[in-house]
Amino acid sequence: MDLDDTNLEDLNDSNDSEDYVHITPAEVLELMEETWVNEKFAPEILPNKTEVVDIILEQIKSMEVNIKNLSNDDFTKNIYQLEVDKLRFMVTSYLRTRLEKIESYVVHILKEEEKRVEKGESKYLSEQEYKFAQDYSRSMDRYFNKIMNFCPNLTSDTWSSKVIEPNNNSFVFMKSKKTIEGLPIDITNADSDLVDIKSGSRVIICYSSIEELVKNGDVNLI
Amino acid sequence: MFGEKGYNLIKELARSEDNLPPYNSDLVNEISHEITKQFEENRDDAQNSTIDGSESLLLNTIRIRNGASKRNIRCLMAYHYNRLKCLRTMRWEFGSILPPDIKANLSSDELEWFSNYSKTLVNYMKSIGEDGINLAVDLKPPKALYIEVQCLVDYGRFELSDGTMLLLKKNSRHYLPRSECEELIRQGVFKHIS
Amino acid sequence: MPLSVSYTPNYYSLEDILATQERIPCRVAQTIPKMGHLNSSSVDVDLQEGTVMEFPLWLVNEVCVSRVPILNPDLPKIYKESYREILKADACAVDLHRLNLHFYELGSYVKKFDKKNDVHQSIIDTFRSRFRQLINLADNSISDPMVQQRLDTLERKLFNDAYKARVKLNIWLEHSATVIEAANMVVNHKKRKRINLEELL
Amino acid sequence: MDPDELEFLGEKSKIMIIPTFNKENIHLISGDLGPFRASLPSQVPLWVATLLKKQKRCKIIPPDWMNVEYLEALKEQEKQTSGFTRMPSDHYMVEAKLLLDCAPDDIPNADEVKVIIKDIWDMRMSKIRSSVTKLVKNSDFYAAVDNLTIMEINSVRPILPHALDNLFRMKHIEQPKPSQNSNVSSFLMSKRASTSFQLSNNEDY
Repeated sequence: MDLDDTNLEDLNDSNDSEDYVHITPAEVLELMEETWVNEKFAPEILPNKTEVVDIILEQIKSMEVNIKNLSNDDFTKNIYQLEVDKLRFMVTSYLRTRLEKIESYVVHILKEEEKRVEKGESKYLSEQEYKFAQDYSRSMDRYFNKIMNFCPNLTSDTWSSKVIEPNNNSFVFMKSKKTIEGLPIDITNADSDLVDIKSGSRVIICYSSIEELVKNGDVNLI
Repeated sequence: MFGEKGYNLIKELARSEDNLPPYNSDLVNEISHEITKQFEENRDDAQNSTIDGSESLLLNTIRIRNGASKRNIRCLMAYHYNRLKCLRTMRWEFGSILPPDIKANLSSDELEWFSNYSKTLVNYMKSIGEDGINLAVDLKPPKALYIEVQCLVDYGRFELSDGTMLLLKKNSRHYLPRSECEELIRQGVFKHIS
Repeated sequence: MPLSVSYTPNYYSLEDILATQERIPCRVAQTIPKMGHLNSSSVDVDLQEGTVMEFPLWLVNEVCVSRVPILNPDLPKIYKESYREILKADACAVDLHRLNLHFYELGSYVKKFDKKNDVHQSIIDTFRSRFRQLINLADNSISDPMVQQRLDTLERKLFNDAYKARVKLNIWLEHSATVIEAANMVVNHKKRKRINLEELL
Repeated sequence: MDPDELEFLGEKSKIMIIPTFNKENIHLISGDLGPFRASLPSQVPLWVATLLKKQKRCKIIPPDWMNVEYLEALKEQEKQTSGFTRMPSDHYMVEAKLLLDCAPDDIPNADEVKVIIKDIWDMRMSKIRSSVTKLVKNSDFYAAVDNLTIMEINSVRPILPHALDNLFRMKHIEQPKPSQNSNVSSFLMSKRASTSFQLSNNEDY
């Protein structure tokens, strides 16, 4: 039952190909796990990792084909199946968490995406999530227009003008992958205390202080 | 005092937690009328306040009413928004078909929103990967492939994905693939026995 | 499955709407024509300058920020010095729930009416002093209803979330396998149905 | 996170087993296992070990630290220090729970091991509770938690982060300014930001 390594080409060919020169399925799995846990604990939506999700889904798919071909008498069939189920749980849990964030902060997220596009940056949402966000936002818009149409002059109190934002000043636990020096613990305060965090160290800290470090992979939320 | 009706509307919703009370169209309409009235009164007073060109005290009146109608609008918006949030959770917990007694508590606009949400969600799930993925299952980390369940209702016939047909009777026990009964457990048809 | 977030008020938040409904003692700074009906103890058409009465916080917030305020708000008495002293002496002994359901939220709003700026520190200190009690309550799963009843809304939410997490952890520690459960709403729906049926009998 | 999700994370810890079967490699997505030769030790993820054990296809070799002697020493160390001892595994509770549950026959003095681990856990829990209380009392918006395992960290969730969230918020809600020199000159200014009553005649007020 050999795995099809060509599945990994997607990842290798993606824009930052230097980051992914040679990556095994096991390493993709590690990435998926980090991505899942980060998303669980980050107050805001993080940049999508569609390429990782897609590889996992492909791996699941090809593994399921293989499993079908195994005899029911082969006790390893259970092991293969359980691994597939575990992966599917991780992927769906990750996608569900993102959907909840998208729904909760849809207006804010779409506005941020617009800014990113203007600046030529890549979107945080995957293509499918972006479509979902737009559909969801439109249906909210339609609904609130109906509710509030008794008074046509109330033009400024619309659904999309009352933005709910995630609280990025939420406290999170993190583990550092490298040594970080001079990190302000309260970015709202210009005279904030600065801290050094050693590689491998675990701390509780305000998310807004480490937002960028989470996104560029220097720290993991735990 | 201004804003009492809006307050009552919100209190009614806040008290009920995840149980959605009947859509209170009477109170919603009363508040809508209050807003329209406040708007009209303010428009009239605004015209009168400029006749003599001085800083009329009527501007105070307008400011108070303006504040009151903003409050009313906020209560209306929050009432409707939080009901939708609850409906959203219901889609995940009951599935796309709601129990009739819950449906009876919804407005027609809410029912429409619910079916739209359902559609949006299904479209999204279909669009993932090559074959789509069902996000309504695999809610917990899997521990075993087969689990024992007890049927809590007379459900009737139930077909497994391999074609096996089961008759689900109240109190009957079954040993089934976890993936095939998770949704029925969530919906209260089965009870998972550890 | 909901996101685990702490309370952060927003436009749609029921909690914030309830908190801003609390009444604030004010002195009317300028006569407000046609608004005499707001003062139930007067039959005047206009609300006269100098009238002292209570207004809901949301209205005060609307009209007291400008250069020429219409209302001059005062601190609600529970945030005044005599109460602050009681909280300072032994915050844990105070029944915050009775003082005000939204003690911290209301306090965070009205502190701007406090010229001396003592309320700001007082509510923070109160929260900090009472936290020990909160965590013990949630952890020991002792159900002292007396202590629980003395929590304000913010503390109550913290307690409830912590308590739920603690119960989950204890179940995990004590039982060999976790079972898949029916959805919350489904369970509650069934319970309510049962109640309704019983009512009919 | 729910404890069963942390268990999920801990289940990939590697465990030594002695299989009772012969089998060539198992090619999992997470990596190859085996080949398995009956009575020759082999390393597998914890979840595979428990699955095989339940099917009576292997014996478990307990992790190095899962014995009375080591744990007694660890417990003593935990008692002596006011801080937190470094635990032998980031998933010690998950490993202990799953292995003691499915393979008590493979772990010498399993009952005693269970009790000591519970003692250590309880001791650490009570230390954690007092550190958390102190942290909030001091309003410290930063703390190192180096020697806490992820299950232990999760035990103070959500209460610790949420308490700090609220404290942080209370601290940062705008403080009163010395003089209320608001630049909002009239309610008409609020027209843009809020309900518009279209008082066009009064724009100059």
